Amino acid sequence: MSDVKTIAEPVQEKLVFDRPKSLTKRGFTYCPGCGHGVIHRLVAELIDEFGVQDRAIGMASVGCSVFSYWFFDCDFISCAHGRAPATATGVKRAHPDAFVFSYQGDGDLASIGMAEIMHAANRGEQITVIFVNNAIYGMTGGQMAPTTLENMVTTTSPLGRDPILAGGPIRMVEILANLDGVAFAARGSSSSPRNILKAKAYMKKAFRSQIEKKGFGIVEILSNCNTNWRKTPQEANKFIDEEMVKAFPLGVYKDVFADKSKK
Amino acid sequence: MSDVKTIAEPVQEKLVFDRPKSLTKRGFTYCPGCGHGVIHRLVAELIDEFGVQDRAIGMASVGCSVFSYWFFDCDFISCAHGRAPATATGVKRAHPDAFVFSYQGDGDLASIGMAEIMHAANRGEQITVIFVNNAIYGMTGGQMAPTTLENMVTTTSPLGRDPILAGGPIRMVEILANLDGVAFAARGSSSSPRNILKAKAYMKKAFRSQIEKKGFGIVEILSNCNTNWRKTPQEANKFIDEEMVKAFPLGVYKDVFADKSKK
Amino acid sequence: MLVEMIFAGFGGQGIMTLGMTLAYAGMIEDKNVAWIPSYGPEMRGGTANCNVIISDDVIGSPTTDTPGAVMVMNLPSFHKFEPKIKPGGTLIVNSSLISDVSKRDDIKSFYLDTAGVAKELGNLVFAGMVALGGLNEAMNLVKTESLEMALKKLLPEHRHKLIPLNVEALGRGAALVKNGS
Amino acid sequence: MLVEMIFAGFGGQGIMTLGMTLAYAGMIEDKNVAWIPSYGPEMRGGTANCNVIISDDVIGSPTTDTPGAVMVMNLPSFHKFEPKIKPGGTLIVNSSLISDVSKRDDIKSFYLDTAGVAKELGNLVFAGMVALGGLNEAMNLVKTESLEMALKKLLPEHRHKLIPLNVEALGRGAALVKNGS
Amino acid sequence: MSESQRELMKGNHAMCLGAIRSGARAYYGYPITPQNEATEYMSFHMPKAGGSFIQAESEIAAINMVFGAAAAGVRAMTSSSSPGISLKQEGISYIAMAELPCVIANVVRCGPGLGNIAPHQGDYFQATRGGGHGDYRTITLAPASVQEMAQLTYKAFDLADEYRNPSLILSDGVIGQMMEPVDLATIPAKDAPKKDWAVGLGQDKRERNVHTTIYLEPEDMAQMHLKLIDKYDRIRREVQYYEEFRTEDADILIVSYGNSSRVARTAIRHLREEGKVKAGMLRTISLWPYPYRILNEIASNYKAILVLEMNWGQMVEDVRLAIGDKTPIHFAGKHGGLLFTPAEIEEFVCAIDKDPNNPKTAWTPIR
Amino acid sequence: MSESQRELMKGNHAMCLGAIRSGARAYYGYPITPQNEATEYMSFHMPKAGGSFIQAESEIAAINMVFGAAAAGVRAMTSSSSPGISLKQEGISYIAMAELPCVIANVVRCGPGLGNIAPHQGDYFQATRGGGHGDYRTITLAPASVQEMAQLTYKAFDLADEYRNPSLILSDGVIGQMMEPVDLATIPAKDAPKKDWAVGLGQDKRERNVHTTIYLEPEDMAQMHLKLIDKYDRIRREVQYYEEFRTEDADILIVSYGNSSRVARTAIRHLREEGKVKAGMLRTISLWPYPYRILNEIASNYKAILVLEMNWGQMVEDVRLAIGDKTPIHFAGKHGGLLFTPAEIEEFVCAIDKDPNNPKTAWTPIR
Amino acid sequence: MPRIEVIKESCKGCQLCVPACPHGLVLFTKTEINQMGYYPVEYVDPEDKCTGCMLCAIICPDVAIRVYK
Amino acid sequence: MPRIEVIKESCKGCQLCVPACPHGLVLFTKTEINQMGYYPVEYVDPEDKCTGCMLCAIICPDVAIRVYK
Ligand SMILES: Cc1ncc(C[n+]2csc(CCOP(=O)(O)OP(=O)(O)O)c2C)c(N)n1
Ligand SMILES: Cc1ncc(C[n+]2csc(CCOP(=O)(O)OP(=O)(O)O)c2C)c(N)n1
Ligand code: SF4
Ligand code: SF4
Ligand code: SF4
Ligand code: SF4
Ligand code: SF4
Ligand code: SF4
Ligand SMILES: [Mg+2]
Ligand SMILES: [Mg+2]
Repeated sequence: MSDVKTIAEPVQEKLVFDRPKSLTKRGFTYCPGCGHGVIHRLVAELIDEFGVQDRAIGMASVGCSVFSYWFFDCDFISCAHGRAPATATGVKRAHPDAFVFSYQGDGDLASIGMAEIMHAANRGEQITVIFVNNAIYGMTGGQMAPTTLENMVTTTSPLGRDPILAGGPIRMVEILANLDGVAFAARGSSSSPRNILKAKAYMKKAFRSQIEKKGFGIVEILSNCNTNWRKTPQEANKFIDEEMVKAFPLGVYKDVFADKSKK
Repeated sequence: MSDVKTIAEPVQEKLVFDRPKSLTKRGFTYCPGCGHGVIHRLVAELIDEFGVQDRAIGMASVGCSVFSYWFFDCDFISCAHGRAPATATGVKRAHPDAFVFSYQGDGDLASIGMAEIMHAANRGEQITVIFVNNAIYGMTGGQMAPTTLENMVTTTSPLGRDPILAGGPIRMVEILANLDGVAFAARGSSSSPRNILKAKAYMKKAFRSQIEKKGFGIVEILSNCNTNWRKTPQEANKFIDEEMVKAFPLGVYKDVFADKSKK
Repeated sequence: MLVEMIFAGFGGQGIMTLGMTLAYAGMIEDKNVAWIPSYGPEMRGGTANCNVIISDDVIGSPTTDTPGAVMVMNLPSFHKFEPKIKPGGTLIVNSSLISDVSKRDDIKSFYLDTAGVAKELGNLVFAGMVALGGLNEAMNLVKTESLEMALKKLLPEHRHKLIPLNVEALGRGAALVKNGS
Repeated sequence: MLVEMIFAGFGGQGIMTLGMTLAYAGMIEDKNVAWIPSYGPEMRGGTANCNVIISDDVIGSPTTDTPGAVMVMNLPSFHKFEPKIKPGGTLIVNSSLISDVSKRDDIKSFYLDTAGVAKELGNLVFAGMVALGGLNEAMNLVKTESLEMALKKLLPEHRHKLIPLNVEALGRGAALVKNGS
Repeated sequence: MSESQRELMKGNHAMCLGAIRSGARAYYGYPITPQNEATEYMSFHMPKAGGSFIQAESEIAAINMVFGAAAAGVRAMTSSSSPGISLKQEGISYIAMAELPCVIANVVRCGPGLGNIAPHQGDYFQATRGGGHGDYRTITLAPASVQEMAQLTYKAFDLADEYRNPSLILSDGVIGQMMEPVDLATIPAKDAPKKDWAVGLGQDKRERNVHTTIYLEPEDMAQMHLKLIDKYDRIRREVQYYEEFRTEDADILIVSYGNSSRVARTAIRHLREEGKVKAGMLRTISLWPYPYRILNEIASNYKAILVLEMNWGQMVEDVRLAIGDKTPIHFAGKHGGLLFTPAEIEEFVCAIDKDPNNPKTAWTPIR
Repeated sequence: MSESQRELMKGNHAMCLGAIRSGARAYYGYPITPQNEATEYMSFHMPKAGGSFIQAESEIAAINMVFGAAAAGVRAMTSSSSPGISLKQEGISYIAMAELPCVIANVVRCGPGLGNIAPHQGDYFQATRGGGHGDYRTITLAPASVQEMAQLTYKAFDLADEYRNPSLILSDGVIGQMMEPVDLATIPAKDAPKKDWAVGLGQDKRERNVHTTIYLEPEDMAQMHLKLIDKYDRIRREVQYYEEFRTEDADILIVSYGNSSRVARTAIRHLREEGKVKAGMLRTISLWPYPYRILNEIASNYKAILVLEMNWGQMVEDVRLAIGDKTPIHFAGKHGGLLFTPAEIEEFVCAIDKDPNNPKTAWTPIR
Repeated sequence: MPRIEVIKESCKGCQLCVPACPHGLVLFTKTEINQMGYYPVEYVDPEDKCTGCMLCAIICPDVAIRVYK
Repeated sequence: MPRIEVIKESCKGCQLCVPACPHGLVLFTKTEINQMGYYPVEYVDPEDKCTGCMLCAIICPDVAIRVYK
């Protein structure tokens, strides 16, 4: 209903940052300050930007993000622990024009799901993997993950992760970048606005890999689990920047778009 | 019993090549010309040379070598398909002074057993892995393996392995060499006497890795499955030298002994 | 004797440990005891509560929907558990955080300013012990020495120096109940 | 009618296909048929054999220990299966490779120089068909046309030009039996 | 001579043919003897039919690919043999809970462990009681011939869709590898039904579809359980398949399925031809739901029941559940991957016929 | 006041304590709620006891590590909860076939699928019928208290060694996470027995030891089967554990186990205190072997039997197997991870007591 | 005029936005509790210093900040 | 004098040793069949050319060759 307008009409204010359309109205159930929220938003923004919401199908993994289908406003499957890449494969082969992504934690992807991620990548499945590495099993209460740093104390490495008995942190994108089926592989971080923007740029390429049918795309994002790290969110993000990146260097490990020498 | 000696006693003839002591008397049940036989002999020779027969414990995997415990004269466990590295871990932790090795095919190690080999390697288990890559599932009758070459015809890639749908051959030692727990990783071949001697030298280092407690050692050996490749043994070995090595370059990928800069 | 109790409050109020302390003390007195946590569906944040049972007989059901006593440390817990108390049962209310009052006349209710007492003892962490002291007094469950021994078992060595203050808190809580606050 | 047969020989003798051809021909004549392979424990090399059943009735057990007919193409198979034939049954022996002779007088035995005939037809591969022709004649199982149709179904297109020679081999085998060789 | 629609096929091939003709357009599997012919057949024929084939990295990956394809609305199948089926148990439990239709074929070999590749019936409990965790059931059909391999697989897809539940085909190495005629006319090619609950494209024109198996609140989960129980009860009433053979006038009733039922058929013919014992057979085709109703109805018509299984006694429990104390139950097992012989069965039947109530030979769970 | 040997412990901790005191020196596990306390406890205490702890990469790796440790002669254990136990099925089948002793603990959550982390009894069939492939059984003990978590785990290792067979501990989220006193005197620390069949060092002084599960020749495999069957029959005769509660004079017999049996105990007390019904209970402690003998013996003493399970009817089949048509069977299930309440049970019992033979309310497999 | 809006019911008081703002315009004042039981931050910008740089919004894990320009 | 010995009962006639010998001393003569049903190769060295280089033995998958020096 148009009302009588005041004479001095203000300059139209523009909403330049708001909740992306591809997120439902439901508030995240993550702990305050948890990186999952930021990463969810980035994924949703990209779904919006690429205009694929009506053909996006997400694979929730088992971890704190098990309920990510509560938050993403598109078709979803809640997969068995570690098996999201296999389930995504079944979906993508059925709907080659869908935008299929999995959202997986480090326990899910790098521990129990090692075989499935390696083989989906090697097959060059046209899917996009968002890999949230918080160096710990968040959902189950802070056990050691394959990505846990050396000497880091967790509930199952009470004296610190001993590399002699339990190995060291496993670097998934470096490993995956070796596989021919992988079009894009990079590692970003959710620890600061600057890193978040960079991570989003990486994710954008992983999206493009699928949409342009170049192959498998994965972005690992270092994320805080402030609760199980027993730190404040701010301390936790600082820990990412100061400690975690030493074991997990940020950057692009494979880029089908950059590497022009590749066919 | 000393007998009367002939006057012109001949120069004592020396047996310079014979069946190693660590092989049982049982003849191999492999197809004529199959690479498994050569590789068995090398393992047994090294067990003899290192003098570890009385503390060697082998893990048979599931594949044509499932009965390798018929041939190796030491304690053995016949493991579930793909899980030999996990079972080896259980054994080695129980007997840290034992010499524990797994003998695995490419289907076993690189397909179903991907997670177990990656994590045993990452933990730096003090075990030695003999990885027989014949680019096919021998035992089950010639299905595609993760190591099958592009366009190679198998019973489950009847039109040739299509890298778009099925991915390309997966290079395990390159991947494993990335992991900190790995002390030695190399790829040899059983296709010629020269390659066999080189392969043995590699295996020797993988033995040493364990015996000197440097960490996980793996040697991948390209091997023929002449039966399922539908070639004569000689053609099959030629195929290794001319085709297979292109996808699987021979050489050392990690060597804790060479790399002096490493601690 | 069979007493089924619910302890409820916020996540950070030490509810679980209070329940354990009581259960431990019961065990020390050779009673049958059971303690069982019940978190909300999301493990972190929100309310936490536990069931404690003390009995002369072998304990059957480890949980109860009709507790003989309830100790509530925050408002949502008050609303949730106050109606469930068995007729004749006991309600201990942390009046420092809960201003509501029970309207039931078939139960005995005690309103303890646990925070007030705790502050007097120098630290808010003692609030729970005050409530526990009150509950123990109201229900006549275990001896204070047993609770003290339980604390010795449950607290890590470096916190043993706090035990006297905890015992004091128990006593102050008991006193509040005895004096019918 | 219920005929249970065993075909046995070396791996490379085409035993499996011979059995399938007969089963297929039986099916063409609207009979109930079953074919079942039985490899040695090690799949490669060694002996191969299969069971073929042709019946007017629904077929029960797909295997048999007391076959009504046995066709043996090599010596180990002769030793293994000759004793199992049902009294009154039939034995077809590939005398080109087997010099032994059955001592049983409760069965009908035929010794066919399959290799000899096959060589006359220009190729040793026809030896099996000669034996099959003999078996079919001895047991009076199916029409030759049915076997020919079966071959059309079973052989890949590029080998169809060999069908006339195969049919000839069947006939030669039948003739050997008819002439009581 | 009728140029019929019959084809001589291997059981494993017939099964796959039945799947493709029923509209299956996704197959994900991993090689294992004695079902390799299935994976091999699918690697060629599934793409030819416009469907998707992947040799998965493992049985676990395969079942989870099926999970995805089923959620995407495609008729999807996986097959394996015993050890591989064990590995799929978690996935099957998920698919059952998500109420997604699919078909899982177990060409049973002889376990436990690696065992051997000979036929066996040792996976009956796993199939009928749900080897995975939680309270779920899978419709389980047991073909006894190559024709049935095609037909029951075809049917299994229909049942799976009708009830939104996984179906299992339980066969064995013999039935998988033998050749028999298949009447193609009985399995006309058709398109799979469209599923409006499937994930996929065009979400702007509908509500979004979500498939999950997690219900954190016990109250919500209980609702799901009641929904499942209700469905299972419906299936139990509606799906009880069996075949009677010479039961009309029999004194001894054999109960058997699959492979062993074929040998029993031969034995029954012999016994009757030789005028020894009037035996008959109830061959159970659906193993879950088990045909309890008919068995209970007819049990008292017989002097005794003989349960035949190639294991040490699994289905025999279902027979006892069905008939309680009505009729004495006897059991004959077969081990190691060996097949029953007709002669063995005949001997059992004769012995039982002589002394049907002998507590020494009768089967009982009580030790 | 006795300064007894009693300690207040969580069920999951008590279980691990029982394991270590029984001489277990290897634990391999993967986190999953509600058994995380076990893995966490072992990560600290197992190395302290001189044993080996690994957080495995998956449940599958864990069970195969246990396979190795057991073959190496060490008392070895893994624990998990429902979905993780499904993943272990192949491995369990291997270990059973290799006749190796070990203990597997399932702190059951509510399935199928991801379900939730509340207690449930839906894995009964999986545990007692062997969720893996082939004809094998695992000794299955169901603790109902924290004390029993310690004691039965301790016992499970002894049974495993005695019979060279895997043992299962079947508990649930409540029993795993509740605290009760444990009398440490009942589980004295001891050394595990030496095993001369184990792989290991010193092969120059003995025959080599080989553990395998493959027997390609059906005849050989059949020998193995007969050996296993013989062993299982021995176990079935020798291991039937149960507890009777107020059965002497009861009219209605409740049959239950674990968690539900505790609530039943409270209900029985109430019913008797209030003079309503004389109910009693047979609590089954060994679930495989099931205590068929006692149940069959006493069944006819009661007007009716009420089976209580937190599922939709699994153990009830064992009750039917035990007693056939002797006594009417009734069933009450509980779903979603909710616990029974005493009041509910009391209501059931009263209804049954009034009309024990009502075919409408009685349980039957027949639909 | 650039400005932000804190959606109080979405904010969990994690305070990551506080140091993110180059002008210190987001404050953890602990003045009110929202329905989830958290103290939402407050946007305090009396001098209209906000540049609409969005740094606060970008770091916010709960999409609790809207930015206007 | 270096020489080799072919263990006839171990040899599967795969013929890998034949081209391996630099002096052509191992021949696939198809003269006899062993118990496994294979034609074992024969060592034919009338001129004592064998150097004991072991190449034939190294390539042999069935340890069917012994080498003496
Ligand atoms: C088969 C199986 N094993 C174990 C679990 C228990 N589980 C749930 S989440 C989780 C780990 C999650 O860690 P991660 O993937 O790193 O996600 P985060 O919570 O840290 O985001 C585990 C082990 C399960 N649900 N299923
Ligand atoms: C769980 C399971 N899946 C599948 C099989 C069947 N299987 C036996 S061997 C084998 C593959 C062997 O291939 P590879 O490891 O390459 O060994 P090779 O025979 O080529 O030496 C498979 C799939 C099995 N035994 N167990
Ligand atoms: S537990 Fe860790 S990962 Fe999970 S929501 Fe909380 S902070 Fe995030
Ligand atoms: S099938 Fe292949 S791998 Fe197996 S024994 Fe024969 S040649 Fe060797
Ligand atoms: S938009 Fe920039 S300037 Fe404005 S409040 Fe946020 S961080 Fe501060
Ligand atoms: S970052 Fe978001 S959730 Fe955290 S305090 Fe700021 S506005 Fe609130
Ligand atoms: S040892 Fe050398 S020279 Fe002698 S036969 Fe062998 S390959 Fe020939
Ligand atoms: S390489 Fe060995 S097995 Fe092969 S032909 Fe020569 S001697 Fe015989
Ligand atoms: Mg994580
Ligand atoms: Mg291979």
